[in-house]
Amino acid sequence: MPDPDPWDQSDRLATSDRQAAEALIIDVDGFEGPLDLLLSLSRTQKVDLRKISVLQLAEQYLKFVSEAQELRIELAADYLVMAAWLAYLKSRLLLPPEPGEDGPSASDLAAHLAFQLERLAAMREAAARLMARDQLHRDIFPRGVPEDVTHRRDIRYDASLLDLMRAYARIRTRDDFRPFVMDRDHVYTMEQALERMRALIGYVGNWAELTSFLPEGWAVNPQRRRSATAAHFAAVLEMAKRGQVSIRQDGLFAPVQIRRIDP
Amino acid sequence: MTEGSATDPIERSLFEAPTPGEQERMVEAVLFASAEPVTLAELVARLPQGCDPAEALVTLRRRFEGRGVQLVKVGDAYAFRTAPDLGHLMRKETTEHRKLSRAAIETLAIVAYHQPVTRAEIEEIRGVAVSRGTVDQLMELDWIRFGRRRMTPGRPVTFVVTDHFLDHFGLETTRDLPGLKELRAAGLLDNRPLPGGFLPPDDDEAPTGQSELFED
Amino acid sequence: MTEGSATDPIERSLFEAPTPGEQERMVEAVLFASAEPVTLAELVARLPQGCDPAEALVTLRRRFEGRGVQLVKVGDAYAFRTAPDLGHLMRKETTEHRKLSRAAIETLAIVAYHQPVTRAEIEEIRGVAVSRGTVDQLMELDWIRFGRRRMTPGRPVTFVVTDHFLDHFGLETTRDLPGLKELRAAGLLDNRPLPGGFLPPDDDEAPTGQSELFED
Repeated sequence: MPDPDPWDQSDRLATSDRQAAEALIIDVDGFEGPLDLLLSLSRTQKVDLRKISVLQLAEQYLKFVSEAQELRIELAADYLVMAAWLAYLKSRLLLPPEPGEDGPSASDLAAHLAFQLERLAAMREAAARLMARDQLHRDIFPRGVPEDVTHRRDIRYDASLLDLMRAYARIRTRDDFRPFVMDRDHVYTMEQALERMRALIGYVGNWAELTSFLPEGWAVNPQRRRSATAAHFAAVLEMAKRGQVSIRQDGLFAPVQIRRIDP
Repeated sequence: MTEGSATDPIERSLFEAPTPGEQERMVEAVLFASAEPVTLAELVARLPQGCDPAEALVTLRRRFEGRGVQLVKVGDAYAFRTAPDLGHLMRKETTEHRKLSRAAIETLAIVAYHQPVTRAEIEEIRGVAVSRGTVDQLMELDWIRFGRRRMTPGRPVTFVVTDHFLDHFGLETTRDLPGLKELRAAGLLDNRPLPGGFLPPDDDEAPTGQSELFED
Repeated sequence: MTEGSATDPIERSLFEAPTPGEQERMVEAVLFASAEPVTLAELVARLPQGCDPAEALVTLRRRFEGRGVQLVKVGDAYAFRTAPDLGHLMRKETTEHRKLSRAAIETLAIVAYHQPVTRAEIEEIRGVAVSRGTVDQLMELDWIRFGRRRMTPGRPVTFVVTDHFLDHFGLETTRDLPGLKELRAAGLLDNRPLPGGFLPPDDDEAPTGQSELFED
């Protein structure tokens, strides 16, 4: 067998690399965010998280992201934000610090990232230990029959903070949504006005001001007055069209007057 | 965890029954945790093979003689019961817990978030009248009390929450109550926010409703 | 019934407290009858005047050592619980266990180990946003609750674990959380902000700042 040429070699390497990357990428949904992904990548370094090479980790991450993009996998924005930050960190780690540069040093930033990873790993482990404990109703059991000895009944009303907060949220959200719903409290519809005017028109032999027909309770509050006035005006226009009333107005903004037309 | 491995009890049962002391522990735990009196047959079925729960019941019964709790036979089943002479201590156990009515919990929430607050303000926020019974109930529970009178016409009384309220709900002050935004973030609000945002919890203004739509 | 009349215990309490043995019986009866942990204050209130439930608890706890049922401490409260090694006998009583998501388990652990902790801190530790459903679920289970507000800008609410959480996981206090000391000694419970304050996951301005970096 001839020596494999460098192309072939690199191709083979690339294939196995890509397989590894694909394995990760297929799993991308399984990662809970960039930190989780970084933690998984760091596992491949097989070292204490405190001694991890952040530079190497940054490279692995950037490679992962670029491969994901090659495979046209949509990565969530926070993965890209992390990629950008790691690219920045990488450049800072590789370049000598500029004299007089402000802000944290690259090694501070790298140390913080290592800390974050270590903390996340520690919390994972703590969570696992917590869940491995004996749990109530699974490994440990309370009294099966809390005793009911006497017949005295003492009714105690109970509510939790959660109930309280939900109740408050319910009330306040109801307010939020008010504008979406027609608020019928202050709205007088034309149908209502028409029905009302039909009953009243029999009594209107002489010219009478429309506003005097407003129902009780609708003449004072400006909001209600406007709604009722508009409804009644529309109603009498309708009645005029049917030849039931005459309408007149002496001038602009003068009171609108109506009169019954006798058949 | 004292169990070395899950197979431990099973393996052991293949060779020998647990010691009498061990059997007694088992019967004790089963009777304690069971919601119903347990029959001998049930005990036999529950305990590892080779156990003799009848014997364990005898020693257990003796062990609890004169104690605050006794092992009694109910029909052909067994159960732990409070010693009859201590029945008076159990009175509290019979309290019946009932959920507060929706009106009451809403009223209480408004007092907590808006205190000091007048009845009219509560009604404005809830959008319905507050019944006397509701206020009375909350006062009786010692969760709300009268605050200072409001210095407005009519000098209406206000309501505030009591220390007992704070105690019951595990709050140090009402300022620790989460705001709407936080409630929403915790998933306690089902509704989606309006595009225009929502009222902050400490916005004391009454809902303006649609007035703006009609105002000139 | 050993007591002749109902006034007996009251009369007696006027003169002398019940004997220690009697007190122990009473505490035993009260704790046995309750499925929920009973606080020391509640025991004091329920027992006749002059009783010292604290002392009775000590002897009672010792008495049940190694038995099938044990006296455990949960926060400030006490309860009888079956011995952990006998859980397999009771499995029949087990109610359906809701499987918690990984996010919920991790969030719970973070609240327990870092409490009081804000949402932003949880998110910083996990590196992802905390979904509302997660917090809601943990609150529904009554494992976490709102704590005091943090006295920092924005006064964010904090989360803490409940006594019910302690009860569920068989912990006397949060100090008994497994590995807590080691984690603290290792500095892993510190809230260490990113040097320079550039924080990718929850910096709101990150998207705009980021696009510039991409442009390079």
